[in-house]
Amino acid sequence: MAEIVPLDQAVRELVDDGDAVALEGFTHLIPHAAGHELIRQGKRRLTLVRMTPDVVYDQLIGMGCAQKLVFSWGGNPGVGSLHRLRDAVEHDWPAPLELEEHSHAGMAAGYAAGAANFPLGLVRGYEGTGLAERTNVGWVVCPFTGERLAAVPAIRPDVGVIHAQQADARGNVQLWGISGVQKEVVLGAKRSIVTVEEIVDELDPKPGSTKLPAWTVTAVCECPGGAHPSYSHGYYDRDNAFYVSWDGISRDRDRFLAWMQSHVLDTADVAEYHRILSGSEATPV
Amino acid sequence: MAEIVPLDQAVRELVDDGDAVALEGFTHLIPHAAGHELIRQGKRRLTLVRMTPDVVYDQLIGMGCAQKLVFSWGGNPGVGSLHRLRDAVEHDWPAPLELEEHSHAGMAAGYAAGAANFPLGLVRGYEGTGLAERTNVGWVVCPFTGERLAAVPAIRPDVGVIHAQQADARGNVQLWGISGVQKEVVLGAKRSIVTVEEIVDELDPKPGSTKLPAWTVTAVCECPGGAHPSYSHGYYDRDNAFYVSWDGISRDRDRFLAWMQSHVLDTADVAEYHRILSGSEATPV
Amino acid sequence: MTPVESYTADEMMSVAAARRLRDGAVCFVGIGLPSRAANLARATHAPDCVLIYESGAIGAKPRRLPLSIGDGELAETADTLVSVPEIFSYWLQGGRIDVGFLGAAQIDRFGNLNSTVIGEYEQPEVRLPGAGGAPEIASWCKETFVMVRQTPRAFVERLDFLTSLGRPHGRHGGVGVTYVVTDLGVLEPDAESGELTMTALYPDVTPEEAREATGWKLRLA
Amino acid sequence: MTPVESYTADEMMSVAAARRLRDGAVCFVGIGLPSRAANLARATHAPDCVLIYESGAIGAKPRRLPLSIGDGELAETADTLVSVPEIFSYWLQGGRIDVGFLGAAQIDRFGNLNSTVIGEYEQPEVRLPGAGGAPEIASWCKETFVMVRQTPRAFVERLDFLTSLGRPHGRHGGVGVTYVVTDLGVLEPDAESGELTMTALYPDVTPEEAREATGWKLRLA
Repeated sequence: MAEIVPLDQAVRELVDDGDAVALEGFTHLIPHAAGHELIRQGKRRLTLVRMTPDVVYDQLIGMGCAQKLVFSWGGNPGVGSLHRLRDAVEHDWPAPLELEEHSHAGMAAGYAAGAANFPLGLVRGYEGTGLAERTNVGWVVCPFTGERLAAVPAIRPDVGVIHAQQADARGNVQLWGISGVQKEVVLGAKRSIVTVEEIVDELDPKPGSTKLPAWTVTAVCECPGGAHPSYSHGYYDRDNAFYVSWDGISRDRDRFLAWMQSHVLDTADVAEYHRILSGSEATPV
Repeated sequence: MAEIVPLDQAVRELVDDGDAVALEGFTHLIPHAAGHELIRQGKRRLTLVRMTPDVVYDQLIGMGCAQKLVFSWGGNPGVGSLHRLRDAVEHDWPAPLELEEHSHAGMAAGYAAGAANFPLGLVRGYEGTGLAERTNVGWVVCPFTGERLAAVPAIRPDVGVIHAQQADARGNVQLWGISGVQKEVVLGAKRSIVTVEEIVDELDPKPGSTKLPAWTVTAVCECPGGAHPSYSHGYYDRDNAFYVSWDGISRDRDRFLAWMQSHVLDTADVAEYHRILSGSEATPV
Repeated sequence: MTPVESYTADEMMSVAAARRLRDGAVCFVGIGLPSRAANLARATHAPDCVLIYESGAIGAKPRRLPLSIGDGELAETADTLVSVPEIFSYWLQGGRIDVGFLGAAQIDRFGNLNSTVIGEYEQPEVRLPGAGGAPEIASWCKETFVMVRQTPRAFVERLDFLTSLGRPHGRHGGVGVTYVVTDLGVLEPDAESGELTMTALYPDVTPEEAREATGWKLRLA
Repeated sequence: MTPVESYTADEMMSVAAARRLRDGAVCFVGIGLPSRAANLARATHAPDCVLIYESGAIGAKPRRLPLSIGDGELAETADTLVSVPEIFSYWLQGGRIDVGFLGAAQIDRFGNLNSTVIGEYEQPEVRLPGAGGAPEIASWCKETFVMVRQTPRAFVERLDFLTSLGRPHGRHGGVGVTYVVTDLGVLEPDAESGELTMTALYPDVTPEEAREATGWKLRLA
């Protein structure tokens, strides 16, 4: 049954050094506040899992939290490269980064398999591509048609982390808008942290919403603005200007470190992060 | 792109003798009006596919439309046996009925595989049961763990038939409440018929609704009351008394035939069916 | 207070099963006795039981007993509704269910169940409804309660068809059948042999009655 | 009316791709040029184009060009939103998409694409974003349009990494790349050999310019 706790407590109690941690949110509801807390607490040797490692993983990788990245597309959407990710892969800075990469379809099948407690997910793909040689993929033969299908391993991280719009006082979670693999990563993980915009008395049903019963979640943490620079449908928009400015901040190691110091390490929580941010260069709106 | 046509036309143009036809609706939104139209048009040698062949398939089987049944649970829910189904299996009346039976999990995996254009679905089950010997099941070995998993063939019927609450004038479909495998059977079928309670100008978003874009559907037919004795969430309740009375009607071959004659063969459409029904013994409310 | 003078077999079975549900248990519930038992538990000592119906209703809190697993009442009171492929993959095979309920036409001494046919498969005397959710409920719920009336026709030496496993342990997620609740009492598997053993008899039921109602040589604990 | 005096390469590429979309086509659209091209088609000759974004937005009708595939504008204007596992299984691998759009860092003469690395995989000169949706878009859309600027660095004799297939025919659902829209013109696969051949050049672009921009011996139809 979900416990409602402060984010720093949830991260301290649920994430260990060396864990496989998946912060999910497909362009929407990306749990940035939780990523920042992992950085503040100096978590190390993490296997970071995420379909689209964007700014949040650029930060974690640049701050030395990651040992391995499992992913399918690593870029700054609509902007360009993730400079910290590239620096780690191309120049081992601040540390070497092991890669396991899939297609989106492969990652999605792996998450669905994880939620269903299956050891593998299937993809009609990979065959003939370079991915088939470079990644963790196997093959099964259909007993009915003889077709060879690609198998990807189920994704069952130690900790699944998502952001959502609402939880109620018992810890039932509701999210709406683009839902990504939010349900799958929580159901497939051994432990889970859900940060939310607000805790309400009663969830009011929203069209197209996804609900996670309290008994499927380990910790719920109230973090208004916790998806920034991503967005929370119905709460605030995507901070496109931030994504653009991240290109400059992250391109240079020193500038990156200075930014992380002032915005993350020197702030106590998501509220302070937003206070600092509102006075900074990062969002020249 | 969906065409909005009368039900009799849709059935005439889209269903051929010998087709595999799946009428779905898991206790809710069961397309009875479409089943009646199949009977009126005297369709023959159908392979009937359905997780829970209840009253609608009892009628089709008793009227000699079926050659084979693919299913997972065949009973009159909360009441008892399906007497026409039993008579066909136990006494070949009115004709022998070939069976392919699965578990619910197997059928659900088969429908999901059909929708995804996969040749097989996976189940962690069947092993050690009598089903494994009696049904169309294969095996695959997980390349990561060595576990043997059951494979069920994808369900890709010639015609998928469902009932839904609403379509708009372009043929976009919306259903809500218990959604069963409604989406999967339409997406997995070569052709599809969707009967609806009403055609509205604009679909208003409902919490938890499933939508099928017009371009995924072949025919949409307005059939108010077309799920009776099943129900349409938000329109009318399940006619529990009818399910109870069906036990008596269906137990005797002659009484069954007389009922089908007066309620289905002698009625032109779902509106006439409801007029006859309101004066008959079938619903002693 | 009036003393309870009499009760039906169904009532007794519902009470006996309900009492064995711990509060907070996540239950996979079918219609009929299981639904009655789980809702009784929810109304008494186990208000936080989570009821999941195979129609996709998760956390249903029906105010009256539903007549079908797809009753609108279940949809309206559920915490969330999911599709049928999802309920059987993410939820049932996902290993999230504590207690599954099953009925059957036949049960053997190891809790294997038959709900498929009486007689030969190809030429059945009685064609039963079939497997439904039973095989995966039996294999993937952490434990299974069986509710069935105790008669020599039902409690058999040898099943006509093996629909679901009584002891899937190791192979799948659950330990299998932990209680068989009948109209005479309750059976539990012996810790060593796994054989179903009568561990409780209702008031006024004799061991002899239980033995006569059982198609194998019944042991009483 | 003022004559159009100049245009950017991006504008020309968007127009060239948009013109090749038939009305009613179901398109799997990425951000940037593909989104611009598909929305241009929808605003002009192909109002019934169906736009599907890999974030799960089906039938999106954005009123302004989205900056990310998960833009709230897409969610708000979509006919329906589905989960990411569903978009890649029921919709993309389901074979429901007519036209997929792809970009890449490298393309070879058969339309194979590289969006993974420049240089050796283990010691890359440039680590690119990776596969994303590309492998299954290339294999499962009925046809694929590639949009990429024509330079010798991009149009290469040999890819550093094969991320997605140019000609998956037979093996999977689609025929593969049918148009490569560049800033110089359009290439199409030769009917017999499958080799990409320049079938259109924009005004003022010479065959010589196209040949110089291509890392293999380019043929012009």
